[in-house]
Amino acid sequence: MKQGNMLAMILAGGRGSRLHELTDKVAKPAVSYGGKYRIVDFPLSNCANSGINIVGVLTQYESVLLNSYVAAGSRWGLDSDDAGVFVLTPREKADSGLDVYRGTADAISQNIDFIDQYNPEYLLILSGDHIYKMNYDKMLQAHIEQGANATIAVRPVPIKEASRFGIMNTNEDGDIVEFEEKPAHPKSNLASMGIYIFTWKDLRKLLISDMKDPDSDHDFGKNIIPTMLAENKKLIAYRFEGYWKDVGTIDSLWEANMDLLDEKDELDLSDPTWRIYSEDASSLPAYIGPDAVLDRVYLTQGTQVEGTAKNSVLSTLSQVKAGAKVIDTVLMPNAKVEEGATVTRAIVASGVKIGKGAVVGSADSENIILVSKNVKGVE
Amino acid sequence: MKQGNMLAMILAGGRGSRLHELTDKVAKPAVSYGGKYRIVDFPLSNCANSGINIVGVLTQYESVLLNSYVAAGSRWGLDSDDAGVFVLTPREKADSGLDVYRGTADAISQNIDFIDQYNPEYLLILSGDHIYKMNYDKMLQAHIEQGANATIAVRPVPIKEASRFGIMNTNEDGDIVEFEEKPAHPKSNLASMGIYIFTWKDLRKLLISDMKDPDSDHDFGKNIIPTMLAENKKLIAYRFEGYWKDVGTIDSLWEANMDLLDEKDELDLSDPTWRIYSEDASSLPAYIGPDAVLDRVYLTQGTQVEGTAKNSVLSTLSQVKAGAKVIDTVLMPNAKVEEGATVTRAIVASGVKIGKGAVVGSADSENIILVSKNVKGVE
Amino acid sequence: MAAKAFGIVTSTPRRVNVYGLQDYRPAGAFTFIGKFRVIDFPISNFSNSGIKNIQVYLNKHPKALTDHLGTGRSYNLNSKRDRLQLFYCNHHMENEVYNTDVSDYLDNLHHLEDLPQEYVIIAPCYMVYKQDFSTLLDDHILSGADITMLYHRVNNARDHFLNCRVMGVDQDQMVTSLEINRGNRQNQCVFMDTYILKKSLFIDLVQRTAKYSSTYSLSQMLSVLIKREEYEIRGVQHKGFFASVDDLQSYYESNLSLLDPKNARDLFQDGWWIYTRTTDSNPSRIYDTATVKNSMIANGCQVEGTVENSVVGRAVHIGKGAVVRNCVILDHARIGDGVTLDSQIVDKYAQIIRTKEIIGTPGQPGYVHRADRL
Amino acid sequence: MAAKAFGIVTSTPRRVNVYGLQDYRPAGAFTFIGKFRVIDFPISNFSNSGIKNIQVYLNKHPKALTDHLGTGRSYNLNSKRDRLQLFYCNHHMENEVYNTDVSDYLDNLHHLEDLPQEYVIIAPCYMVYKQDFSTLLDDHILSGADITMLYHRVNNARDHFLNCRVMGVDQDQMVTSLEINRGNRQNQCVFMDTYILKKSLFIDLVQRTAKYSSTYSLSQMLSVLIKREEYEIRGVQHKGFFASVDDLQSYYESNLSLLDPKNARDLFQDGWWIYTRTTDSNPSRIYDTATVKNSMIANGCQVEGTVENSVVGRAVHIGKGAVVRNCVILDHARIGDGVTLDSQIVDKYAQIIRTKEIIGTPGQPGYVHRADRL
Repeated sequence: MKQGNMLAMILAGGRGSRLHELTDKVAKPAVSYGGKYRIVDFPLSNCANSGINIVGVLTQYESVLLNSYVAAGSRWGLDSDDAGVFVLTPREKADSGLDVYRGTADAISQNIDFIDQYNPEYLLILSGDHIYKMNYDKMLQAHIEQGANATIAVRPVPIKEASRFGIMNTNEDGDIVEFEEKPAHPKSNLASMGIYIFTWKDLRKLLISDMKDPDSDHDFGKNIIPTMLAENKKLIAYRFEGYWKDVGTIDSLWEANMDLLDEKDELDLSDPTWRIYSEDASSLPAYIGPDAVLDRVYLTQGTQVEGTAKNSVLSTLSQVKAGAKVIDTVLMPNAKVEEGATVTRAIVASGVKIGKGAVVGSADSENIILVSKNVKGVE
Repeated sequence: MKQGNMLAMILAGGRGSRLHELTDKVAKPAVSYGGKYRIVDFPLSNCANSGINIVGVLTQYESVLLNSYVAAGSRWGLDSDDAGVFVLTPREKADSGLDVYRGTADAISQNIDFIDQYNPEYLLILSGDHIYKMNYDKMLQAHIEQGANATIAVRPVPIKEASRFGIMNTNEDGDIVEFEEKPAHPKSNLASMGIYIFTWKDLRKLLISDMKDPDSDHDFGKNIIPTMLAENKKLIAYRFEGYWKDVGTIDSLWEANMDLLDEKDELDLSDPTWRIYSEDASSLPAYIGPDAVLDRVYLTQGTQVEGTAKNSVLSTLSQVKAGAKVIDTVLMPNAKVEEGATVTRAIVASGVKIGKGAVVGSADSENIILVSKNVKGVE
Repeated sequence: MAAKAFGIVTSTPRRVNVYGLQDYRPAGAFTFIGKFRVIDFPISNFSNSGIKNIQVYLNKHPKALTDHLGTGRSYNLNSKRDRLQLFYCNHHMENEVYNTDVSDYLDNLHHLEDLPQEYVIIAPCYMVYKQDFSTLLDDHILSGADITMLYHRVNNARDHFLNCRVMGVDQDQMVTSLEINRGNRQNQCVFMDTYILKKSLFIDLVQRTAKYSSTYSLSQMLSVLIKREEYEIRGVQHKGFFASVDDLQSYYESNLSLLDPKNARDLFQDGWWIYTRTTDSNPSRIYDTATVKNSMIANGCQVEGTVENSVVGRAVHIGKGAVVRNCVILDHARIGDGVTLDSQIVDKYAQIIRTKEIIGTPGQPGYVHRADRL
Repeated sequence: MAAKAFGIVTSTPRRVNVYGLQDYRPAGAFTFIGKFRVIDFPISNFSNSGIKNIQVYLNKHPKALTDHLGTGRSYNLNSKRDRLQLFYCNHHMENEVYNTDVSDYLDNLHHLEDLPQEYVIIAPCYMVYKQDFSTLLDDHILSGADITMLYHRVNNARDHFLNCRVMGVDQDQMVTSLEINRGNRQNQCVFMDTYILKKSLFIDLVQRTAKYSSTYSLSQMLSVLIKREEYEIRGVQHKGFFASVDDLQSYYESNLSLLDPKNARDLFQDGWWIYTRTTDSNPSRIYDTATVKNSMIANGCQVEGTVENSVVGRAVHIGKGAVVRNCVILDHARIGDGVTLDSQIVDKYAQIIRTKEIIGTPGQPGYVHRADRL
């Protein structure tokens, strides 16, 4: 097998409305995570580390920041002459007008010409809002070895939670025999991760007929996979065991950040064999002042701490001023907590300032507070 | 003045329907020219050579090839960490749906957020379908020195043809006092080249009010420039004297190619101080066989000539087989003229094959023939 | 605007001698405040000043800088028109005295002659400061002087800057002398090895120096010419943070001096970015057992112990109960549980596990060799 | 799939001696058929074979190759995981005999040891051929041999390949001997300086060679070891186009041999791209006064005269009435009006204006020096 025969498409279309104001000005995959990363760094770095050269990022919502961000493919080493990251938005064609992506499958269908340009044997479909490290090349090996038409990555979930997921029922060979979306009585605990490898020529045919089907939702889970099962195609489940987190809500985004404070650190971003690439700020290293107090903190370059930070993630160029307290909180890039302010159980959005002496959030709130606008000081 | 305070936007939206089938699968700026170039190489190389780092390419039509092409900013040296070429298509925003660009000005208005990201002092507006070499930095110097709100590049045209152009009437200081689109009785021979420099904060305000104006065509020539004149803003004309060609039709595209055969060669693509950058094929140099006849030919690497080529431009990987004749013709990349075929006064589109012994075009045709489909051989 | 000058970053001169560190890499490649290399500062000065055609001269150990600088992309210097170019000079092993900047330039004279720019700005690879070369150049042209030399006023020259040259400057800002700092006065104008002149004069001087003595550097030649009053040479005073990294003590002090927020603010200003190559390190984790005060911590670290008044480089591990005070710790070092360090420079990949205490003084910091295990 | 091997492109060995050309650049940097450099071929072989971690060893004149190779982007070798790395070796001026590949490897041994790949594939910088290293590696692993050596059968070894080594290969494809070609037979198996072995064995051999003799290359050591039958060493025959650029005659002949479409088709195949750094040259213009037959013309040329059986590099100007036959013309050369050249190699930037005729023979081509004016 020669390298470069699998092309990846990242579905980044969603407005991510459960992330509220965080996605007002940036598409969900461009949302910050873990101090210096953006969510889309994960699938992109996984691609780069898996030896995939061409990655399409499908979006139609607020693509400017995402566009500028991913177009610099050099961040992930995806900028050699035959490699590239391309933002693909809906467009007019010789035979059709400008139209939104009608579903996950339609987003791919509308870009068949893009894919054909590179003539790949296999197509990898990814979601833009999951935090995990995965070697897609190993998944491709399984796909090839077992002669599958489609391979779906699955992970075991506690059986009692299984009814919240798309569940794959497999036979003893690992072949998928049934797919149930949020089954009331799940027969298996293998949840789909929304990661698919298709043999491109098989999928291409299906997409073309799906495009014409007026009753289709043009969705992989609802239409394409059931059609393949109905046609007795070989679909296999590929089990993934490592750290995986959907960061589609404020609470889950906060949790995923907090996981980085854990000494066990299942995600392990320091692994030199599987780096997650991102952009780097031209800033000083993290500066910790003479009177600062740090206790379980994940912090990155450009951070300035002169007050107290506890159980918190401090992102690029965020500041905790003298006398301020940041507890169980994520400060996104450029967030500033002014003198004497206290922030507890919150995500403070990029560039937001918490004024002097202000108090935001509380230790016993049920949900995490998203602070997306400046908070006035108390003087 | 620091470098990087002017950002460029290339209006590449047009489907270029006067170029017929050449733009069926590629946007007009991606059409081939001069053996190894694409039209968009000219504004992009001019930008790179003028020290402009950030270039937006505005398109909504068939952007896939254009996207893959320009996204590799390295071709023009526009890939350092603070530089980039970005394809900007219409997109959904927090407060608006997906909508086509309603005019040249609207295309800029819809991307105000993109421009603001870089906080430029000046904005350069370019068209994607002109062949010329121009130092936009000199034009900016004129704009700054004269304290203009807008500077419009103009070139002198023969006065009897002036009624075909947008004409700028200036006072003795070079200030524009009137703009007439295709005037029946032109008062001046200075035609607008569709190249504008605006002081960004001035333009920004105008664009925002123009967006809301239901009667506006959202066009620079029809709306923005007249509004500025009406408001007594300082608009100046910047005279350009060098080679310039609009390649919007098959005939003019052919002519622009033929100009390269001229020994006078006003365009001078070999000028080491102002290179036009493009992509390079991983091919052999041009190969000329033992029985080939070449007479006034412009040819590039990967070309193979075993027959006769006269007054012609032969593009990357094009072939003229033994006994074939190519006269007064442009072979686009990968075009093949098989044994014994004859092509006269034509543009043969990319990848098109003229079969053995076929005869295409004639020496006395009024217009240039566009051959966009394979021509069967005569056997 | 097309720049009127190109830039030169010189190779490490003979008199720069940083104990230990320099055995492994040239001075320009030294890690600075945890995440930069010293050479990032002159190159960022050029890039921020719009001077995008830059020659970097490499002498010993070229690989360290070649890997770091690459094509100059991190510094926005890889456009097709202008670029960062690396020049390899023959390192004369037969006798160190032959290794001068003049010999570097002579090796590559045709590359210098080919450049279209009228002026050249020369900056050293081993000094850290911020300077807008574009305004300096404009001033130079306006002044009509043949050469503009940059200097910094210091008040501790008796025991600092002893590897530097000091200048005499008269009230008209003309340079009256240039000589090695012999430590005989506290107040001195230290020559920052940074100067501007026409390319034609530069090439003249290079050739003239070579004829004068095969072992003379351009600075040495300038000393002679200043005495002879042959040229109009102007001194311009630099203000703001300035450090010369020319021996172990100055390396140590200049790193720690940036813990002072005033110095840090002076060197790092919005819009005047200091560029460097990314290493894609993850953020650092500070454990509940840690205490960190008045320190800089680069990315990729795990801090379980105490860090005070120190600069900690990338991917350093500081174990439980370890105490690191007044130290400069370089990348990938490992300070074991319960180890106490004071006033130490710990080179890359060193592991201090079994030796439980190493104490120096800020006036005489200790040095732990690269990859040593203690 | 993650590659099991990394690649090494060796520095120019002592015995390669290309008159004139080599005074200005190492063999890998020679222009080949007008638009490539010789080193593009081994590097493209690696890249096309999915072997993306490549070490290139540089000895004399490193700048020519550093500028050309850059970060490896042109070869698709600049990903964050794998990359093209350049290694600078000390060129021993005190005595040429010390300049061996073994000394190069010893200078950079820790870089070799750090690589995660199990196998190493070594290819020379001065030979031109197409080879899928990925299948060669698979075969090597399947065979169970310790070393696989690549050879090419030639039938003109009496007066060609005299700077190469020739191999004995028995019917089981085992290598029985390796020695300098003494020109005593036409039919020979020429060793292509290309071999595969485990990294651990490679490092063993490097260290063993250094102990055996400070002047021995790895090939010389292999000769010894083959005699001793210590290892199982397999020979694999290479088919297709093959050229060794090791003297002026072979440089000349190998360039012109690619005018044969059979050879060109063999070396340049769809999907097996030969990568090189772009120079952004414009296309070439052939004037109405020109006659061009059986030739290759690179970009940027202006041809007003006659060109036959020749290879013409970039931006060459061939004047009116000039006749260029059986020549290899390098970049930016200028052949004046009415000048006749036959069987010449004209180096870069040379201008032949006043000398109106220079005639050699294909068996003994002439050479015109770089930037000379004749």
